[in-house]
Amino acid sequence: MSWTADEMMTVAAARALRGDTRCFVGIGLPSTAANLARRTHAPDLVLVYESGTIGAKPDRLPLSIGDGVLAETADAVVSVPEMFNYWLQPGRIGVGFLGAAQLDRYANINTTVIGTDYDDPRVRLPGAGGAPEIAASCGEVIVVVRQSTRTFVDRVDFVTSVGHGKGPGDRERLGLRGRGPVLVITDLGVLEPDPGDCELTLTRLHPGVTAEQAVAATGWPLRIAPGVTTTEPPSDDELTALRSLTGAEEPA
Amino acid sequence: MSWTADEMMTVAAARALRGDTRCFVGIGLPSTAANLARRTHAPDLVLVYESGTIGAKPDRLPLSIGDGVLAETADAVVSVPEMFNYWLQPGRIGVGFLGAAQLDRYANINTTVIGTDYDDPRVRLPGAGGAPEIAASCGEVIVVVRQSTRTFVDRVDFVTSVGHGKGPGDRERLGLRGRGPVLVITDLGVLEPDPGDCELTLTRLHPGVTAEQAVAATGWPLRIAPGVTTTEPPSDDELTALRSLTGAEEPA
Amino acid sequence: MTARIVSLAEAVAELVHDGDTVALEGFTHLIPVAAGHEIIRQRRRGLTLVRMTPDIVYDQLIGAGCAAKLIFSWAGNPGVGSLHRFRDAVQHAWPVPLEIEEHSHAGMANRYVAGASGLPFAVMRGYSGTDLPAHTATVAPIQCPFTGEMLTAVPALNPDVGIVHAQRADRRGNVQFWGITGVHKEVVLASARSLVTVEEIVDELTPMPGAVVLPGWAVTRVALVPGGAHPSYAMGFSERDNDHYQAWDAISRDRDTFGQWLTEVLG
Amino acid sequence: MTARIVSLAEAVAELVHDGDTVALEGFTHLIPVAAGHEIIRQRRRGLTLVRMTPDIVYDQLIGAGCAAKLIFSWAGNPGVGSLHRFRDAVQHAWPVPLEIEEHSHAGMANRYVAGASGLPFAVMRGYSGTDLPAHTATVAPIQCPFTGEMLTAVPALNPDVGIVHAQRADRRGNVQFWGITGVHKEVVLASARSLVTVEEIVDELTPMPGAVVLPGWAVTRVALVPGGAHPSYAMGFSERDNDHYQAWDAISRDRDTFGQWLTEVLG
Repeated sequence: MSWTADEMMTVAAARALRGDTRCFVGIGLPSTAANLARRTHAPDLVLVYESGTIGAKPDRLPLSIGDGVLAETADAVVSVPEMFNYWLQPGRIGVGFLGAAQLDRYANINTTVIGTDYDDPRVRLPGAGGAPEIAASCGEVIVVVRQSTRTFVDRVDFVTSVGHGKGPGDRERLGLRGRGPVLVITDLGVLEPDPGDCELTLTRLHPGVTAEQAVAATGWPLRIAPGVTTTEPPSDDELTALRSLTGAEEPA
Repeated sequence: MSWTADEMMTVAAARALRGDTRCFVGIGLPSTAANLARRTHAPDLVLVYESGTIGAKPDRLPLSIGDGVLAETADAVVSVPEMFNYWLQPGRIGVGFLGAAQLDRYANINTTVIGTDYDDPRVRLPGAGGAPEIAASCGEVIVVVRQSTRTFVDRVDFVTSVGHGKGPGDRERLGLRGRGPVLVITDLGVLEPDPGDCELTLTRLHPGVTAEQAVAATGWPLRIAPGVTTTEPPSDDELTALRSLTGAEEPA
Repeated sequence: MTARIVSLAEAVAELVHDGDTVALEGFTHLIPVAAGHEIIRQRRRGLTLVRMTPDIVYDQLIGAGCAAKLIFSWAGNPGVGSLHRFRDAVQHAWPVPLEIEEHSHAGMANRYVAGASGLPFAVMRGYSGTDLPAHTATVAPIQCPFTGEMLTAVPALNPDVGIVHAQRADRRGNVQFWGITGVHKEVVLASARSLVTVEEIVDELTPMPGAVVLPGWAVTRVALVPGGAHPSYAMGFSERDNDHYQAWDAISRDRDTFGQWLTEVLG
Repeated sequence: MTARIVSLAEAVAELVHDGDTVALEGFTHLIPVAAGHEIIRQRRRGLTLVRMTPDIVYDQLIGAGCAAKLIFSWAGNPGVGSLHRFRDAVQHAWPVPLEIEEHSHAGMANRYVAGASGLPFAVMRGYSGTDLPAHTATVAPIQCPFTGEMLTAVPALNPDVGIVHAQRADRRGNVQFWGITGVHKEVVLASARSLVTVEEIVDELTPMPGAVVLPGWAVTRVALVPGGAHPSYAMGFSERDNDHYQAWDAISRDRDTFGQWLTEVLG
């Protein structure tokens, strides 16, 4: 079966979710990936949505984080204050999934404004939502985002959610208790923070993508890991499960 | 019908509850009085118990504040933190009913220890429970307590719950937002804080009780209001309703 | 007691005044959209609108010129994209300038909790290292008096009016809602006045799993507005109208098509 | 997953160690009395016991010499009178001295909330003007950074072990309880380890009005103990045994009659 770059990205994100992890899921790609993981290799994955649904088991992809199917299938539904205070803040959620409008080499994320004047922005984006505290408090964070120089920038215009700050030790200094972004999964490959200095480094390329393409899609001089590997292509099972979730056809 | 001093005290307390007030009810005499009020002149009285039951309508007197009948008949049951934080603390409850082991002339209440050495008390009492915040945050407080020199003392050994502190202005200085004790109802009569200096003053005597008896049962020189009145005796209806609640017989 | 139950038009006329701080809440579910339209119809101006997720009902209020300020944490069309009227107001001051006060979800939720609790502020872990505090006066550091640890304080939100939609009320004004309950309880308790629009009014509230009950004495006004959450939904009564959310993208993208929509609402 | 479900004796042996801070909660309802008796039988010593309303189960643990310290807000036999073993320990250090740390209900509830929230402290209105702060190191003033108002801070409670009783669990260890829920959720979430004793274990949890569900992954161990709350009760399964509470007064009043009771429990 053939597949699109977005499908590869979603499958790679789904594979990153293991066993009976609790996963804090935003809408869109993270939700697709988390639901795909639950349908394939991780049936015990616990989906937690910021609308207050814990252990939701949707049989179709919700359009919003508050669709009825999430509440109907959840183990527990709690108020939004309880979700943030009792469940997210103390570090009970293993993995947080985040998207980004801009991302820098330390995986700091901007979803607030494009343009450096906050009061007169070039583009006003939706804002923070749950992201700053997801980035702070989940055991670890996975960022899923399409790679381009518009998005992968040398410096984000606004730090909405902290990745690794300005480098090693910054998260500890800021009192952020989760480990922060451990994977950035794109339509081109996978980036991971360097264990030494935290700078995002390309560690995997999706099948058919070259390192040059990844470098060209990055707004800073992208480091390539010496042993960069190639992602295993999506299996037929993965693609079938994914398309039954999204209702997509096989690409022409 | 004849009646006991305790029955007079309970009836007087019940009468103090008006209309559709919300009343924070402790167990024992306050609960009896509040339930009597609901059965007689104040059917819309809302009973709030610190166990989290709002609008309980028990058909029998509960032994504890957490009896099943309270939850079964309540309009809403909330957690204990919610009861204190969302309902009591913001001043949503009009009347708080408190008892006392010791009480001074400013209606400060001790339910913690008898004896002036906290670490080596003569008698260890149960402690604060919900009382300090009930005394602080209810719109007003009614104290129900049998009158004796053991209880009505010149100086409480421990301030568990603040009445009027050391006098006028003290509640405001302490940041207490309710008006504090407005009535102290005993088996002998009723005391009210003087509008000028807040000192408890005898304003009513129950039928058959003399001012001398009230003075003799008070551990400080008790002021008698110039126009001290006599409490209306319990009506047959009140006594019948009370005894159907408590299961008591008419006294011999 | 039943004087508590009035028509939507009466409730908005009585409770919502020009210049008020007004919170319409509902986390995706039970959003009081009909009440928002009534505020537009009654042509309120200069409102400070408060809402965690200003979705299309706030896009409409902003586009209609009702709002002077927005206090929020995520302004988007959930699952669809941008709020075009909100963006136009922020980027081009159209139809009127819109001041913003921006928080995270956790911050907004805790601000409502403080408001409902009668406290002036709430303590949380949050905002640390982000650029939000530099642009928001309502975030401050606070130190734990026991451990010395630094945390974040946010001030209470106490709107003049809090409005939510719910599944039902009884004739005494006791309100019941279930499913995703969001910050419904907090916004009603934090607000000086409150309005709950409901799908139905019944003689007695049947207990339901997951249901929250607000006693009538804690609610200022109840209005019967079946379907009053559309295109949001009321679990047990309706489904979220996802097509409507998607259609809003085209309507709101352009000032003229929005203007046509507005004319229809104003009637 | 089902390894989560063990016997009461195994659970107490595994989770509760000498010197631990242990909270058995249940606000009148769903008190884990059988778990308390198992702690007595396993002869734990030097415990710091935490509980808002130390009722007869703590009178028993204190009389049996398990406790070195008690953190509490109201120590009485509800509706009956005093806790005689508690009084004997405080007034006469029998059978061993008992240190106390005393709060109000609102303070204890907020300390659990802070513990469940991963915060080092909570803010409240309370204690002002009372003699409690002078005798309790765990109360401190705190100032609102926005209004300047002075309020009260209390530190988080994070017991080593939190124990509650509940109506039921499913085979994956998801726990469900309803009726008066007290601080059940908070104590389980605030504690490093937790044990829930249940009336029954079912294949699937049927949704119930007013029910709280704790996902199995948030609970360390579940033990099947029908009647495990007696003389407290489990709504839907049993009634509060008020006679038993009244009978305890005579048993506990005297060291010798208490000693006979203890011999029977120890078996």
